[in-house]
Amino acid sequence: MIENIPFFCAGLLVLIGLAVIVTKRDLIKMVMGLALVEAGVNLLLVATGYISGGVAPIFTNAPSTEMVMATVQAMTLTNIVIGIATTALLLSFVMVISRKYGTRDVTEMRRLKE
Amino acid sequence: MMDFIIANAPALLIALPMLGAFALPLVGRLGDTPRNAWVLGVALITFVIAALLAWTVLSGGPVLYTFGAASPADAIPADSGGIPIRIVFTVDAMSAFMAVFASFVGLVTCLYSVASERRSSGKDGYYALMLLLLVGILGMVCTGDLFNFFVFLEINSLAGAALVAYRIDKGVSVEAGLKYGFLSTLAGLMVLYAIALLYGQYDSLNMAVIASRMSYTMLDKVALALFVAGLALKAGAVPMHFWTPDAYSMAPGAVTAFLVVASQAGLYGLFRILFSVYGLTLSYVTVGWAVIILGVLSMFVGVSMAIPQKDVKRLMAYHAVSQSGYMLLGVGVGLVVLGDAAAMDAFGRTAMEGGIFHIVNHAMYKGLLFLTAGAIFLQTGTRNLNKMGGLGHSMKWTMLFFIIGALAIAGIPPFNGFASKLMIYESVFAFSPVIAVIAMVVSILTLASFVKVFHAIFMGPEQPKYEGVGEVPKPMLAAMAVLAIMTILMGVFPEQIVTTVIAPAADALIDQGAYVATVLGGI
Amino acid sequence: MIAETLYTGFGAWNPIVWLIALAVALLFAWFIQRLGEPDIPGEGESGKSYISGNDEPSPEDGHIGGSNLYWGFTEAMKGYYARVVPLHTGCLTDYVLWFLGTFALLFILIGVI
Amino acid sequence: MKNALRTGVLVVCAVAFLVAGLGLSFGTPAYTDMDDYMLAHGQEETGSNNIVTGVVFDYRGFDTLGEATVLFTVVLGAGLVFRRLGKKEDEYEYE
Amino acid sequence: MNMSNLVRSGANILMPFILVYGFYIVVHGHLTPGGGFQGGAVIATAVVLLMVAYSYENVRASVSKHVLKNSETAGLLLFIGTALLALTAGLAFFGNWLLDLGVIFGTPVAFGVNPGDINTGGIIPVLNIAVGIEVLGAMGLLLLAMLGGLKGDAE
Repeated sequence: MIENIPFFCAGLLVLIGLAVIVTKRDLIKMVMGLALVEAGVNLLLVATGYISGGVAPIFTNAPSTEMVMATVQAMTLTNIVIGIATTALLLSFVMVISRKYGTRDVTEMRRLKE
Repeated sequence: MMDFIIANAPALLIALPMLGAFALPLVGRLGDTPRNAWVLGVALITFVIAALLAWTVLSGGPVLYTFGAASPADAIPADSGGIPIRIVFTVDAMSAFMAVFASFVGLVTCLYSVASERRSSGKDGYYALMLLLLVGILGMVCTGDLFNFFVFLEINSLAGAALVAYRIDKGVSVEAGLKYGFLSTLAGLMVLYAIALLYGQYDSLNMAVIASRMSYTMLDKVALALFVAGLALKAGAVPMHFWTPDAYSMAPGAVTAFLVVASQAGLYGLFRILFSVYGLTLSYVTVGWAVIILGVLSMFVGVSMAIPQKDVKRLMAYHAVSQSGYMLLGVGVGLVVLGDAAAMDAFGRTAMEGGIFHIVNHAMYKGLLFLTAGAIFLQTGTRNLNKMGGLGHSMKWTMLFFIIGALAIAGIPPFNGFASKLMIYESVFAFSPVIAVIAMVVSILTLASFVKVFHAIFMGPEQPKYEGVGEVPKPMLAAMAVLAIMTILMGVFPEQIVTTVIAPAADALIDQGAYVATVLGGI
Repeated sequence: MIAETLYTGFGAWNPIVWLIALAVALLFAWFIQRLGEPDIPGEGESGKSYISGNDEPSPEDGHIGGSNLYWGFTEAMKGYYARVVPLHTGCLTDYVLWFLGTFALLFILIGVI
Repeated sequence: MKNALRTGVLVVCAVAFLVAGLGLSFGTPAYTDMDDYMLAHGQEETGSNNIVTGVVFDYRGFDTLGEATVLFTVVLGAGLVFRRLGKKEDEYEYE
Repeated sequence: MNMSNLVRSGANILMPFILVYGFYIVVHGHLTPGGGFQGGAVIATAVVLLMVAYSYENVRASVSKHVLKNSETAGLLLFIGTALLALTAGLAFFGNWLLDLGVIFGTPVAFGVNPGDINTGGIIPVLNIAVGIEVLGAMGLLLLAMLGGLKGDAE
């Protein structure tokens, strides 16, 4: 139970991100919430691949051959880049919206409704 | 050469449109005509490869493609203990069917864009994003690897969001793009969370391996809920459909027609997860009813929200929500009776075939309708139904195509919507008469609302403010004509299509054991 | 290639038969219309169109806009629309909340029950 | 009312997301066969001492291509929203 | 607006080190922690450093958008081209067709802990360099596009 703290932290991080998304009204903060969710998912991914006593899976001058799983690390790497890309695109959208609408408030961003 | 292409078709299917998109900034410097020729050529070759792949799959069974292996067919290395290590594309009948019509719609929408976007700036980016959206859809439907599925889901979402925002339009398009991008990214992250949960338990990303190890623990249930919610959002099912009218109404016409296919790729992912990964281990009655409820809600709320709309593309977007309800309903009925062989033979298989047939029919006629709406918008500069009128005098071809699409979506014979809806009605009636009656009422309301659109746009005396309005350019008419011909052909020859394409696709979904055996070699 | 009959397990649907029936019906319609054709008045005062006894209105007024068409329907379903339309707030936060709510319901449905 | 609903939804989500900590065991995963294969054969099959790079560019190289494509997509998208609209490109009236 | 002289000379001195370090990370991706993405991102921070030290206008004048765009396209085409060449070598897409060829990239590696050689890995170093070029171009373009959007001069 207590040794599973990384998984709880990942879930908590996702949850904090979701709470930020649904409570904050500033669009930039909402995008930050999305980045938090993303960080939580990355943490969960990396934590699932840990093997007790393992070292990083790099054989160059490795201290031992007991290594953690490599696939999740590659997946996390991929997801980090995807996350950066997503955040950049959404922030570009927010910039255009804040210039054209004159506000970053999500409750003002409602020209499309019903 | 031919053998080479057939042997590597799954890789070329992704690599060629990708290469086309990557080279577009270079080709775009040569000018408009070379770029259009390049884009159309790439889309055409992609379609041809998809057709070849589908022919291979339908004649010779599912195709495996292992990326990076010495030979594409050996998914399982010698001493790995019988599990695939690399990314494996598992193209069975369902995937091949989705790939063929997705690349077909991609080709048609690119043809349409040549004329409809001729005055826009930033066309290099536009066409590159169209090809990337095609890449995303094709990757999603072909892959047999969960993380690969997520990567293509992100390509699909981001390319879609960027295309929705293409017409900046005082920021309103960008608002729609932000909503679409934000929600699909969030859904994608939820899907990735579910993938991480599955990986943590089974140490595999291959769908077949996970299916063979699936023990339906609590974590699998959480992952299933995440998958269903995330992919149903991507498909636009009702309590999460809000992005659909926003994004569809603000995107350019060709993009909207293509986004319909993009959201159906999400639907495909949902079916693949439910049937091939979880299969009989999940509590299929509960989940099946959840899918049916999502479908019925989508059908009813979608169509009832469509009726009072004033914006023609928004109205059609709500119809898109309503029509995807039919697909969820058909496949949901199949899921409920998954473990009951007698009921499956009696009506479950027909319901699933109807639902899957409706996917392709919907892509055809809804694509056609969105293209006509784009044509009208291009010529009049408004989407407001109250301001239009009398266009039937000046846009006769567009009117003809609109009539075909509207009759097809309402399920009027002899167009294709009727065939799939008939299959859904009759099989669902055997399952639960109440739901079948709701489905029919929704169909009637659909017809009613398209009568309104038809009246408001085309009927009435010729309006003086639209005196200069003429017919749209030839490539746009050609694109619409191709879709209209497909709509009629699929309505007149439904039995051929159902037996050759749809029934194998439904069987591929139902038979989880065959899917697992394709990859793991019948262990 | 002749279209085969689509069997749904309960009924059948053959488009060719349907098309032939449609052609016959159109033939009848044309025949009936032809019977009345000599009675249509030509140009001039007797051929002028009237709407409810008034002169034909100008093109702008003569066209009934889209949103007026199903006024009766939306009026009858007022209770439904008054509830459903306001749900489409257009606010991104609400969209996310609906997504999370659906996930929560699905989780309770799948995981707990 | 709305606040209560929001809190309820978040609480249920909390339960769902924290369940992961109860079902998985940190440090001792149930299955390790795919990654064991990669650690044992990665050096010979990919020629890379860094197994993570071996996975990123060889075993799962196709994902990396997709990831590069995502970056390309985003650059295109950002370029499009910040582009200068053409003279003939009328801004349409919404509504 | 330019920063103070101190910041500018600091940036000038740091610049080559950042570039060399980024390049090191890229080409040693198959031996040590790092790889194309990380190295490309490090090199892209050099652009950020320039922007901090000098003003956006000066940087835009010296760092051409065309160069960045070309490097992005070139990186992507090199990446997918390398992967496609595996098809002509008779392997599947993304097959490691340079592995164990004995030429510059192709020395075999035995299992176990070893100090590592740079000329191993087959196509992996090639792909690393391709991704490094692509990420450098893409990050630079993103920064320029977003800063340009901030200044309000649309492209």
